[in-house]
Amino acid sequence: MTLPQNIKSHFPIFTHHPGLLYFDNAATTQRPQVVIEAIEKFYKEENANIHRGVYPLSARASQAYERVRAQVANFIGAANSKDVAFTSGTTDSINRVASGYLKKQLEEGDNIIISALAHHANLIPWQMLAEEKKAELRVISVDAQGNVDLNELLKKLDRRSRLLAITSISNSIGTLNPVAEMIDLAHRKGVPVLVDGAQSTGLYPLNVRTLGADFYTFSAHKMFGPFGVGVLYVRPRYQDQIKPIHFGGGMIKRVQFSKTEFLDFPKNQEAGTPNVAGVIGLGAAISFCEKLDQVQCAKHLKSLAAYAKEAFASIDGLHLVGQPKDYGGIVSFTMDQVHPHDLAQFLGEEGIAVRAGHHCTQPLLESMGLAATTRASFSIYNSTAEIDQMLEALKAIKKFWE
Amino acid sequence: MTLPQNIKSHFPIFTHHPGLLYFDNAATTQRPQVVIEAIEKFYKEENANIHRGVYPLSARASQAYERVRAQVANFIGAANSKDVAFTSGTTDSINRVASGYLKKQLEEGDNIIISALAHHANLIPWQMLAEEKKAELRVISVDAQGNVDLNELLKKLDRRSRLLAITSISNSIGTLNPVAEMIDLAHRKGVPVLVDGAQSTGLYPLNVRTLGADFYTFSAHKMFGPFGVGVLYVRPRYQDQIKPIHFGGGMIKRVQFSKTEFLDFPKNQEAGTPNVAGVIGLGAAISFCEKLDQVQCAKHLKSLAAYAKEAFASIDGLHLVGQPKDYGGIVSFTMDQVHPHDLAQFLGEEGIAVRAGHHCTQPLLESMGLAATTRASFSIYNSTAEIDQMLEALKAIKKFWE
Amino acid sequence: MNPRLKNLYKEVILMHNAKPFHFQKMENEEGMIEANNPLCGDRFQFFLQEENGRITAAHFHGFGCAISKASASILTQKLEGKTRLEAQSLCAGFLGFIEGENREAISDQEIEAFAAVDEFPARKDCAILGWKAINDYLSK
Amino acid sequence: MNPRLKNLYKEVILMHNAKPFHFQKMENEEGMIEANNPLCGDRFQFFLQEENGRITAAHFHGFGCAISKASASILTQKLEGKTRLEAQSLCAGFLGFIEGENREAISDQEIEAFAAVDEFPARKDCAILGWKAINDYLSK
Ligand SMILES: Cc1ncc(COP(=O)(O)O)c(C=O)c1O
Ligand SMILES: Cc1ncc(COP(=O)(O)O)c(C=O)c1O
Repeated sequence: MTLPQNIKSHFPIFTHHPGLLYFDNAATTQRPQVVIEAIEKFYKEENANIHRGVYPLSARASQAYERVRAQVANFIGAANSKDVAFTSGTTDSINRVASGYLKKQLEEGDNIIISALAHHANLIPWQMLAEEKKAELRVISVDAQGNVDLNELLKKLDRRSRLLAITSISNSIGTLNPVAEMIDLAHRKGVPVLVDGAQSTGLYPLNVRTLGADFYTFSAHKMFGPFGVGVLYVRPRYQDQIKPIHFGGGMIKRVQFSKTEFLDFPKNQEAGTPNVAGVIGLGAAISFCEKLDQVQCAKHLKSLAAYAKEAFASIDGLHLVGQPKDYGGIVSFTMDQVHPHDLAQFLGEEGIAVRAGHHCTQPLLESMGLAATTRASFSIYNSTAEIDQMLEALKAIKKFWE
Repeated sequence: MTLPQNIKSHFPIFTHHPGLLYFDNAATTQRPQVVIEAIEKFYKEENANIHRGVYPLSARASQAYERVRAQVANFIGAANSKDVAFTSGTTDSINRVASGYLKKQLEEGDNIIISALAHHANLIPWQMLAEEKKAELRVISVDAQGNVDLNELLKKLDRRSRLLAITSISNSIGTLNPVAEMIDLAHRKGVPVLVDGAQSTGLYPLNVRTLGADFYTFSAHKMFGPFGVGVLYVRPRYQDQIKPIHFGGGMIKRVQFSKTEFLDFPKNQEAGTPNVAGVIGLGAAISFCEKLDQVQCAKHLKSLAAYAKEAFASIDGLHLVGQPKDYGGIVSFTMDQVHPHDLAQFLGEEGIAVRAGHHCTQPLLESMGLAATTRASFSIYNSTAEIDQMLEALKAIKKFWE
Repeated sequence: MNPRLKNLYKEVILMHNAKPFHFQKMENEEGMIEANNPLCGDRFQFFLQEENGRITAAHFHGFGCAISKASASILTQKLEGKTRLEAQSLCAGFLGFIEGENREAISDQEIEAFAAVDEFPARKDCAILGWKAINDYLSK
Repeated sequence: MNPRLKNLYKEVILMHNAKPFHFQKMENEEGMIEANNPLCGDRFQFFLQEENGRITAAHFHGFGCAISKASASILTQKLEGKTRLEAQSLCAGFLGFIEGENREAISDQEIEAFAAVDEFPARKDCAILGWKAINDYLSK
């Protein structure tokens, strides 16, 4: 399946809403039939808790759960399924690295480096930690087009840098970052790197090992999988150093009232009953993505964004926000006289789903003098014909507000 | 619906496995059709992220999500939907109280009180915190029958007690604790109480306000809802004191690179994209439970346990583990010469799903000189006829191993 | 235009959005009241001048959608001349109105324009943004 | 009895479970090796006596299911008389066997009995409990 014409037919939402132009994929994608069915089938035919149940349903559920771990590892290019922990999402994954790993490493006077493109999930955890530890949060700024400045990164990296946390694709303005180069720069100074892959995983080529990521995080719900499941990949050399921050069943070697010994990564990250059905759903989503050609998908998304940028910019008074050199399928803009929310409301009434707001990147927008934008974000089921429709809607809205 | 005869027909798993005797409800219950359908329908027809999307799908998803919050509040007897935060499960909820609330309160020399019945999720978080803060973890022991000793509780409570953390029903040996009395004793000394309601919520009468719980936690998956969703109720007077321990989108008032202001409880607990479909599923599970008569359900579970205890104890060499005065639908036992795992394996092959192990209560079992038990835990779809079948299977197994 | 939308974006709202009343940043920082919708980043500042328990002048400034801006404009206009108690009752009345209460009792055309948010619950927060902030301020 | 179960609980396993080889707690604490399955609470201690790089005696003790106990018993029996290197190769061979490797090459009836865990993957951990611990110990 390399972007077949009938891709939309795999997604039941479009059967129920034939007119829907779904351009809010950066917030969450739609789910294909195979993912919905996998979850349904699990609950109807295979449901049981895992954790060493010996009766057949539980034994099979445990196996299926671990099979998805291996599948994830293989999909992202990890060497071993043991490198992959299941979490409840990107936000959860990043917070675990902040509180479970970096907190123990960080001393007064150290610094953490992020970029101005950071989603709040890849900003606030570091900010809170820096504050607690009297460390410094260094922010690599972006230029007027929305590109990060590698020279600035180089200047900010020093002996006291303890982590570089970056984003594969800005969910707010679409910048596709030179992640491999950034990792290379950091590694030369011995600084580990966390990559927030929320916006790219699934539809972009990925191999965490050739990329060199030390920590890699993403959410199932942004790659056709269910809500409530995420992944934290940790490079083997850091696995001993990431401690659990949540405690409960399923993660222990031995518990006494006086002390507890924990299992190793990744099991030590999975306290409590895991989201078994969610993990099964993630497995189905990965199977779906495995059938796609990621090089093709990335191209498709970029070409949709390029097409939309050109089309929308033709409207007088419409301003693209961010014109980065390289980008994913995300276009942010403002329109004179029309607040982004009003714009999104008008588009919504036309069956066009876009998001308005700060997209959890408030400081980035503030640095651009903005409080909010309207954002269209594309996925594999979107087309230039849909963008044409949105263009017409934008023109009509502009007319109304004039 | 007060335990109608056809209750099993609501649960598709029994259609697919007509012979299944599912006695592992303490680990996770089965899901009724209405819950599975609610999730499926959401993904097929209503799927969108929440957080202030203005287009119709997102606006409706946001409303549905908040409606479940109100439904939960009403179901557990909270005054206001603002008293309820969604988490990923009981384990998550308890950890939030430990790291987000108690950590700030606890000083060297203070103490935290738990009971020996505690599930690891209601033990390790307090143990780790006590260790970090040089505080004391006090454990109320249980008598040979598995009852907690209220006199001991009274003795352990003192001026330095900062929290009492208790369990409504022991998932391991079934003890139904006198939670209201225990809360009363603690409150008289000004000590707040966390109730782990994982094993009772849904099928037992509950009103958190008349109960007086200061923190109340439970998991959707143990009350017919989906995996990956839980609830943390916090009594209004403590809401200002429970700080977020996870940071990300959706929980902020304002973010700058230099500092962040957070929203109030419960929003400050819900960083990142929530498990929207999971919360919708929890709503359907609560609707299902609302149609049940909780007094009846509690009676039914107790009578099943009483029946099973009498039946199983009639087997020579079979020993009930725990004979508490009051109990839920949980029966734990050992059989001479047969290890609990082997026993569970044999039962499993007969289509009888029971769990073997320490049930995440390792110190409790150790104090009874045991490493593991076999446990049968009942729900509304189980019957005495099923228990009769299990009795026959147990007899056959005993014979084989002699 | 879609009739549902037309109902939401009534003339009165569009007008107040385009030409908001006393839309101006003021100096008196101590009397400034922030109204802030964290989810969308909208933010207004209100500046009240009070004399003998009566609001003698009201201004506002900031950034927000048409619904929140128009509603802030109408609020500002109505605040002028009111005592604190009257202002509180005004705000409480509006907040109730948005929640669907007392619909018959209100016969103010400008306020009635906001009844349309019933159909757009996601926009309720926009409609009440300023009113809630002023109400909280006056209740303190 | 169900034939699948019969296949898992073969005569040889039941026998070793009922009458385990050298099932005895020993004094030599320094030579003690712990094997521990955290998920079920099963735990064995192995006690090896070594002389000139050769295991002269092996004992074990503890609590575990029939599969893990029988497999520990067979392991203990086989360890005696082996050099460290031979013992390591023995363990590695068994661990591989359980994962489905080299099935034809092995013609030891006691080891072959464990092929049945293929059908009960949840019990693989039981079968390898002791072998993995000894292998880890010898590899250090
Ligand atoms: C009494 C009790 N507390 C806490 C938990 C933990 O719940 P969860 O695994 O859903 O987080 C469980 C279930 O495993 C339980 O039975
Ligand atoms: C770049 C980026 N990082 C992190 C996140 C947070 O992901 P989640 O909300 O699934 O935890 C998102 C999505 O909101 C995102 O777009």
